[in-house]
Amino acid sequence: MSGFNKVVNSYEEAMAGLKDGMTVIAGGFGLCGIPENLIAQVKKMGTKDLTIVSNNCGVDGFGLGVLLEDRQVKKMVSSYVGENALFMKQLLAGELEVELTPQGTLAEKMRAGGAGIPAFYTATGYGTPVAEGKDVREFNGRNYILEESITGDFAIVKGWKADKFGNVVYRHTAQNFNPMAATAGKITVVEVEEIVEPGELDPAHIHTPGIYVDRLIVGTFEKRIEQRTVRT
Amino acid sequence: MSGFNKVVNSYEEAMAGLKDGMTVIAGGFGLCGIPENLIAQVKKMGTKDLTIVSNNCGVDGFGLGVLLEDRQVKKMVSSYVGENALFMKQLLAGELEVELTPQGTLAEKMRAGGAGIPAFYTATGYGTPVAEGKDVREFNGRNYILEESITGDFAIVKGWKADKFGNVVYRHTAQNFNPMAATAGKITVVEVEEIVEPGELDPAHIHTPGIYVDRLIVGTFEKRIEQRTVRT
Amino acid sequence: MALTREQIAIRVARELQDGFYVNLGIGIPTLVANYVPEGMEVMLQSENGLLGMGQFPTEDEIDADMINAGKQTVTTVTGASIFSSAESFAMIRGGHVDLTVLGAFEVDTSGNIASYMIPGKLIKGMGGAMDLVAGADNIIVTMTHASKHGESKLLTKCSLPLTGAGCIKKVLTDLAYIEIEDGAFILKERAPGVSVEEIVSKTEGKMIVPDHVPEMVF
Amino acid sequence: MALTREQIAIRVARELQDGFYVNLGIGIPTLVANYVPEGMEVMLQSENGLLGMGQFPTEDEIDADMINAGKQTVTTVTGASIFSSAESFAMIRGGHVDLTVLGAFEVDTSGNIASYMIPGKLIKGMGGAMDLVAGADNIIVTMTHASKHGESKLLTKCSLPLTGAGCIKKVLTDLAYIEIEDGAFILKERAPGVSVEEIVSKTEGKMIVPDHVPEMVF
Repeated sequence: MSGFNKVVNSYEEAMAGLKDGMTVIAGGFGLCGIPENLIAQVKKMGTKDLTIVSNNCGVDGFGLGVLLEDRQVKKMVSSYVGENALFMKQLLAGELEVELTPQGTLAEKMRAGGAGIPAFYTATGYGTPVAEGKDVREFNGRNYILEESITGDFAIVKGWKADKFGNVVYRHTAQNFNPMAATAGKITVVEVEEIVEPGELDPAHIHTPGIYVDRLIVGTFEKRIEQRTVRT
Repeated sequence: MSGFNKVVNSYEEAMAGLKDGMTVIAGGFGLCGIPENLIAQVKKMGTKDLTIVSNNCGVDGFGLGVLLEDRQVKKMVSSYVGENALFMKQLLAGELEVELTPQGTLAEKMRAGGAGIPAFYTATGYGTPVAEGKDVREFNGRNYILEESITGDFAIVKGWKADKFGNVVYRHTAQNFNPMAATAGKITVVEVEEIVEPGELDPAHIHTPGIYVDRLIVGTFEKRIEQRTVRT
Repeated sequence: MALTREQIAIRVARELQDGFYVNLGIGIPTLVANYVPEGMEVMLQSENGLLGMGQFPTEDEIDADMINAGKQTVTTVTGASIFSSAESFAMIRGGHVDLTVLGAFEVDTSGNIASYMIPGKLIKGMGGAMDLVAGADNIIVTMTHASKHGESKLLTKCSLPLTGAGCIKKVLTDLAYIEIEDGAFILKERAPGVSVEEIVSKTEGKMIVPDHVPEMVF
Repeated sequence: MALTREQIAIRVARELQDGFYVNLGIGIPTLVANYVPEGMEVMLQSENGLLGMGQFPTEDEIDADMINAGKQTVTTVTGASIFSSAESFAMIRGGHVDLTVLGAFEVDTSGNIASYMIPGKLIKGMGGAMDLVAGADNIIVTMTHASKHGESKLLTKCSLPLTGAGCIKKVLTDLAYIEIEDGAFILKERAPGVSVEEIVSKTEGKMIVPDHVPEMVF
């Protein structure tokens, strides 16, 4: 790697340095826009006691769900974990910790983490179990709770196209949590479908500027569909 | 106006409802990407006692500077006001109030205002005059100050292209504060160089989604250059 | 007769206005999209990052990268925009969405709502619901008035963990349209053929019954 | 001899590393871009919303919509990205910029910096400077060692309103390169032909002088 060439050539290299007990922030919503191959690499590495920050935990046998099979996950920070039988089983058995976080708060925590904002107030969750132990403060007659930001040792991100500088664009709603995750990793790894020539991406339409990206790899994706709905 | 057609046909209509004492958030950085004609309309209306939130206050005779001529501005919230002799005169004479706000904090205050975040912590300004009277709190061994968000009665924004739905894209660095300003107005007015056909803008590359935009008008712009620098 | 799912959707659709940005939750709320009044345009927000959600795709149009908050494959309408989850919830939290429709397990006379968790039984998570109820000014909760066993879901105090506190003002059940004001349920409309007495008997929280409670017309 | 503006820029440029994202302040810091070592690539961040700032435009290329933080017309390099002020300061505040170079009126042995305001005289504002000094880990302050009247600008305690508290570790003046550590200035290098005695005499704050203080070579 030299200058601004962020491209690495193997998934081993992409996830090099991941260690037991680390925090990994993952992009994706449901199975849409998830870093499939980076997750598979984490499974292959067998790293344990991970804290995973991701809106969901995949499904049984796909996405982040595969990390449950060998009990690699100590704790999940998610807004919705309902699609995963193994998850429920480990959770109810006390083998897995979960920190349920409202979806918008989770997105904002990642953004804040990347943006050097250590904490922010939100009305979301005031008066609910989410507010337990958190500071409450009134602004303009309304109560808000203080939420702290999230950063990770690694962020794993799924993009569509990128140039070697690490400038990334996302496709359709596969964007979701990926741009915020990309800002919040000490080491941010992005896998994409295509690496384009320098200058091909319009500077004004880059979703994730290369400054946030440490490693970039091109992969192939299954893109499993969770709820296939069609009109006739 | 019906459905999602945000287009208005006169600057009178664009700024209708602006009243003495209101807060107006303006996009722009220096003279780049400023809503020239909306500012001119405010001057024409003669509205007084305005609080203007904008990174700068234009120059003598152009941009927000024109609102000083008839003393329409009660207070400026800005990060840098150094390019304007009339501004300095009124400030030193006590005829104008200024709340100097660090540039990044100002951008974040607008974004937070639009995003329903009433306040956030930042290290910016800790230990400086900016911190006076503000809450200090330690996170991970570092001190941060609490900054409250900003919203305006009006936001005035300069875009490049928009469709009738109010989806806006900005051109080059004329983007600057405009996207945040657009989110933070009770009434957000955007003036653009061109209104394009519905469907012409790529949904994944819209800088300001139409949900933030109340009124849209097409104008012509002088685009004065503040520091003309060339290489030979 | 209790309202059908479709009738609930039709009644909610009457709250729509031309030019509204609307977030529809999973289940009955989703059906509201089918009953937008003629000549009116609304734009649907999906909290995973889509404004201007269209209908389901044809087989040919299916795209794994284009889904809604229910993880269903969808399409976009002309004028749509697609953005990050942070931007999506900036819209929601910032109060830019004109109407939010979502389901619930319970609501109470203080405007509290419980919709995401049954302790020891259902631990799926709140998804975007907490942000939606905290961020919106205009929320309609759709739910059945009572459980299958006849237990009221309109309570003096929610028994389940809350999704939001003091944020609900409008509830449409299969029996009635109700507004919450000053610590009471105000009975505004009743389902066709459903008596005020039945509604009151199935409402555990304090209910105020005006002299005239119009019957909904479909 | 005191360093020239160009020599200051050259010395700062030696702190660059291949692949660095760098924010250069107005004035001398801007000159650093001219002395990026051969074979090394850096990318310039301009806080108005540009990563990958290029050289000034030709007459034909001038575009009012393409400026830098000094409001000068500029161009972009291949690999550039353009974004909002909020995104720009997310990069800065979030510590993603590898090196920040900026000027100052005063620094002190506690790492405080004063650079934006002379009360009663100069009230222009801090612009992005407070965010830059608070957000960056790696900051080099460039300044003259003393005022025209010989008053030291390296103090025990800044006399002017602060831009940032406890955030400066590296200072390059026209006389010396200095690091701030444990409440003292450490004299690391001296300008060619400038004596340790001159530097010490022009430094008001506590200065630690190592046995050997190498002379800068140009």
